[in-house]
Amino acid sequence: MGKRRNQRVARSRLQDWLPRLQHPRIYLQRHAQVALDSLGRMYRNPLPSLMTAAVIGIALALPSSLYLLLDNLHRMSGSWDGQASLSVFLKEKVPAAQRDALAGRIRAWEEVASLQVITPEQALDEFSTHSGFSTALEALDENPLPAVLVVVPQTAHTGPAAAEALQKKIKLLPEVELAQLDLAWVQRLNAMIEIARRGILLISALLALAVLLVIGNTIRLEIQNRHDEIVVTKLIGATNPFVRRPFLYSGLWYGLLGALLAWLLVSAGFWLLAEPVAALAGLYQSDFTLQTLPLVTLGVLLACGTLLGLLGSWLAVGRHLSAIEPS
Amino acid sequence: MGKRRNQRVARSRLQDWLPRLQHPRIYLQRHAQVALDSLGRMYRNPLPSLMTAAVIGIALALPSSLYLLLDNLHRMSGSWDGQASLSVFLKEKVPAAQRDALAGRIRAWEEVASLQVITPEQALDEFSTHSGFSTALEALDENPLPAVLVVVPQTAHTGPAAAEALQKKIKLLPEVELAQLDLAWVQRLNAMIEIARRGILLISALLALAVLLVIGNTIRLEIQNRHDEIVVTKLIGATNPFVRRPFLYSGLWYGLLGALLAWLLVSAGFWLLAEPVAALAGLYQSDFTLQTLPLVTLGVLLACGTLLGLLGSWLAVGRHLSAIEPS
Amino acid sequence: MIRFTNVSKRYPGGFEALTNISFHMEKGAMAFLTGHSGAGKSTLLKLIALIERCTRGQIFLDGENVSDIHRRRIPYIRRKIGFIFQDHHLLYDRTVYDNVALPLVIAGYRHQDIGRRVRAALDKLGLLSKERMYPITLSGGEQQRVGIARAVVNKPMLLLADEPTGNLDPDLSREIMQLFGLFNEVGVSVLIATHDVELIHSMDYPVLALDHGRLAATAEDYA
Amino acid sequence: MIRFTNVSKRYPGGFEALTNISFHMEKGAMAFLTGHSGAGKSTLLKLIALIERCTRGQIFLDGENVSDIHRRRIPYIRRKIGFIFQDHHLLYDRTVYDNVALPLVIAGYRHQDIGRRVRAALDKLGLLSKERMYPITLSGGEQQRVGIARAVVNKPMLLLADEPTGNLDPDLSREIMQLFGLFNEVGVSVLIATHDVELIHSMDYPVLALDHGRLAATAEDYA
Ligand SMILES: Nc1ncnc2c1ncn2[C@@H]1O[C@H](COP(=O)(O)OP(=O)(O)OP(=O)(O)O)[C@@H](O)[C@H]1O
Ligand SMILES: Nc1ncnc2c1ncn2[C@@H]1O[C@H](COP(=O)(O)OP(=O)(O)OP(=O)(O)O)[C@@H](O)[C@H]1O
Ligand SMILES: [Mg+2]
Ligand SMILES: [Mg+2]
Repeated sequence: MGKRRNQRVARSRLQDWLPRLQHPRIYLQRHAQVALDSLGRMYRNPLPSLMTAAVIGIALALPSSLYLLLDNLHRMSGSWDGQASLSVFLKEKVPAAQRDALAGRIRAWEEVASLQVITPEQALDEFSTHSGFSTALEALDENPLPAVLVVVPQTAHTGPAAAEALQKKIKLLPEVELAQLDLAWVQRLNAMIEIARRGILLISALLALAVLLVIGNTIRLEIQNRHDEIVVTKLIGATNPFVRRPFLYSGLWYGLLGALLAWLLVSAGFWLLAEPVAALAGLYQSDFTLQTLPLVTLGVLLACGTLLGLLGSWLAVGRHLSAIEPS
Repeated sequence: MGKRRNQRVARSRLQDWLPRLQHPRIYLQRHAQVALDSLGRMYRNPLPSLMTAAVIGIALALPSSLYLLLDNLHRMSGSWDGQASLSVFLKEKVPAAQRDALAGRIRAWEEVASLQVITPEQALDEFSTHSGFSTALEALDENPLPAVLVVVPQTAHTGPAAAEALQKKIKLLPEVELAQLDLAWVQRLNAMIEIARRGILLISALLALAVLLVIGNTIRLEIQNRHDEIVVTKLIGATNPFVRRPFLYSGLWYGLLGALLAWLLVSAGFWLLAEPVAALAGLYQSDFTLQTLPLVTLGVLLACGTLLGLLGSWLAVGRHLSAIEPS
Repeated sequence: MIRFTNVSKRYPGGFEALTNISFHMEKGAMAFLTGHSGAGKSTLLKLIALIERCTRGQIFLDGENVSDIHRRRIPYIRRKIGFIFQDHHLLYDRTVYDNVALPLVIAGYRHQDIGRRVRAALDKLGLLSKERMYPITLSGGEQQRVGIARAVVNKPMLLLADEPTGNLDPDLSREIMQLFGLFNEVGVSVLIATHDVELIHSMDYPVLALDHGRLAATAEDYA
Repeated sequence: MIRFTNVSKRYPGGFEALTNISFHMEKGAMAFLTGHSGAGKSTLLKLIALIERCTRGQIFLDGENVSDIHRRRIPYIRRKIGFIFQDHHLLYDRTVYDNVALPLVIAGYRHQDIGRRVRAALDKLGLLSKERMYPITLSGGEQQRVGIARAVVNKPMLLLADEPTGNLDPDLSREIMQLFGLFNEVGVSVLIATHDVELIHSMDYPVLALDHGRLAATAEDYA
């Protein structure tokens, strides 16, 4: 009895599904139509749709621009990396030839990225122009300054521990009087980037949440709005996927539109910031400019927007659609 | 005829309004009841209401925390103001007594905030510890360094032009060899703060807009949602203010709730940032700590939230309610 | 109470639902409005309640010319009218009690008065036991009676009923009609649109018959 | 077609709307369902269309026991049934055409077929000229006819009508009933809930009479 019933149920289920299997083109056509319908619905109410998309756009634009800023900061700090270097003071009696040979040896080490030789003459020059002690030093008969090798560690070795190891290794060389490690800058930079990173992570998480909430909320209200329509379509034989589909597409469109707006906003923001950044770079005698927006950002934005849109509407639909049953 | 009609209309208008004038207590009672009703409606759908409030909260939290960060940065940069100073190098032959008298004279100028005398001995000490040239300098028989006066201009005079004027004035003194203006820091700081200020203004504007949009959108969808109810109440004699009121109160509550959430978020964010900031301050040998959240922030947040809420719902109500007329 | 002079109503689409209607219904009178489906019965009632505005002619209500009245005055006019809608127009997220109380809340009655009046109205329509229920859980006829209760709860001067017995069985229909008669006896003017010919004939009230938007028989003689 | 065996329906509130109903209506039959307001007519029709689920007893539809059917199967059952609702249940933001086309869209018909079938249904109900209008601009009776067109457009095996003539004038009511008769003649089973006693008596179909949720007379004899 039970088996026969099951068989019958199975058969009738198959019958229900058969049209879909037989006509995949009609099925796809219907999907395309629903997607267009959802878009059309938004197009017919342009202002509210744009409002929702604008909120999503703003929420997506902020973390992306912050991320891009951090990225640029990183590149900028790259030009400061020279600061995270070792100043190696050679003993006064080391002759120029031996000095250059030593420089060549150290430069070949794998933990060294680059090495710059500052001769005593160069050191005096630089010192007098930068320190304001020029007149004082001019009074000296003899150059009191030693030669200096500025050693920049490989990026892999710039961590405080690695840099200190390099310092120790250099100190052991007989020609070296003193090897000074400028760690302060590295630490400061790390601390700053740590703060920025935490801040941006926090903000990104909050804003991704905001996007989810906005889309979820919009879809929820749209569902409530079309409550009667949902009831009626269910009453005349609509399946749950049929009812769900337009809302999922709505969420997708909102996310996509929001992402596009976000891209526009980020572009505008970068354009606005370009001038003061150039001024700042000028002060640092840096040829640093804000990187133009990479196209990959657009891709990432669109992907994130679409996914968040789908996810938000999926959550809203899951929570609210099943609650609507005709009675 | 026209006049009589006008009189009659005026009379009947008065009649319509009379109950309100006669019973102000009932009128206020009704307001309170609508406000509570709106709140109750939100309370009965806690999740969606919280979602909306959360979005508003996030949108309000970001500019406030950024503003607070800038505020703290400003305070922090205050402790760097010493950098925007003049280094006055005295001629080598100036004796100590004359040097101190000069220092006293300059200190008395009104454009000077403070003055620090660095004797040649102190200069040599400091120079050798900071520059890494200690060994080189130890080799010198005589101290080649002049005395230096570090002059900090009054805050009113730290602007580049004023500071330069002070520099010129000092340069004219016969005892002075050289007066160096350390403007770079001032300019860098100004450029950075300019960027930050622009960024925060932009972000604040965007997020205030986002709050308006979110509230406007929520209220709009709520209006659409209660379309039938609005039609029915209008059909049985509800005035426009009567219909409008619950939505305005909804907007107000959303704004208020959002502001409260924003305050919680800002507090949480500050708590999270406290540690890395302390680490950074340690690196600068600064006793700087993040200022605890001032209570006035809460006040400003609540005010902004409420106002934005009311404004958003006002705009939505204005646009959408009048369009709903029974037919 | 109601005076139409050469009233026409053309809907935005261009369809003329009412053409050149003139009649007069005295204060305290009761009359039926009949006609085929689409004849314009609902349109006529909507013109009186200012739900639609006439495109030609003049409408007087309680002596006031309402054909070009200002939008802001409309709510106050509507409060004098109890309207029973063809499609109920109940609020489905409020209880029967709250639905019936709505006109009183809108008019700003005091809490105590509201309770008393609502219960009285529900009692008259045999709905006291359904007070706490939501309209969606009521049968079609019960919903229609809730609509009637709401229309009469604030003792309007004029009662307009659009197909008030469309969903009621014959017994109940007769009862409701008798109820309207009782209202009429205490001075309320009543105008009922219905297609229930049998019912009309069984009661002795004047009949306004509409045919494709034109008046076939008027209540003038009764006035 | 429809078989009820000892079916009872108790609503969540505790009210028992139907008590111990048993009857059988054969495939291709036509019958009326009557009873006072609140007797349980709508409830019985809702049980058949699985809008409400019975609390006791068993319901067979076209040989299939639907009393404990899985939720996912319900839409496919409903597609076999044309339901004319007491309160129309039209979509007010779509044209008459789109409303009538909805069951075909849901069932996944092809574009061309939809147009042909919808126009045929509208034509039968005298609504072809209102095709592009929105339901809100239609008279009560016209809306009811749109609901009927929507119910018959996908040629269901079973037609359930809840008070289909509540808003129609007597002439139109008779026409609509004759239309149901025509459907029945081409093999559609028809069950009509109505309180229009006159109409029932004028037509020669079996009658199921409900009284406070109990069956007073059955169609068994006809089966
Ligand atoms: N808003 C509107 N826009 C355009 N046409 C309309 C509108 N409202 C009604 N009509 C048309 O006006 C005519 C009269 O409508 P009305 O609702 O007054 O009829 P009725 O007499 O109440 O009919 P029923 O008995 O079916 O309710 C109908 O043909 C209808 O299509
Ligand atoms: N969802 C529900 N919850 C609780 N009670 C309900 C619900 N739906 C209907 N009822 C009750 O069940 C009874 C029968 O309702 P039903 O709608 O079946 O009556 P009906 O015969 O269709 O009446 P009418 O002719 O007035 O439409 C009514 O008393 C009604 O109040
Ligand atoms: Mg009508
Ligand atoms: Mg019913």
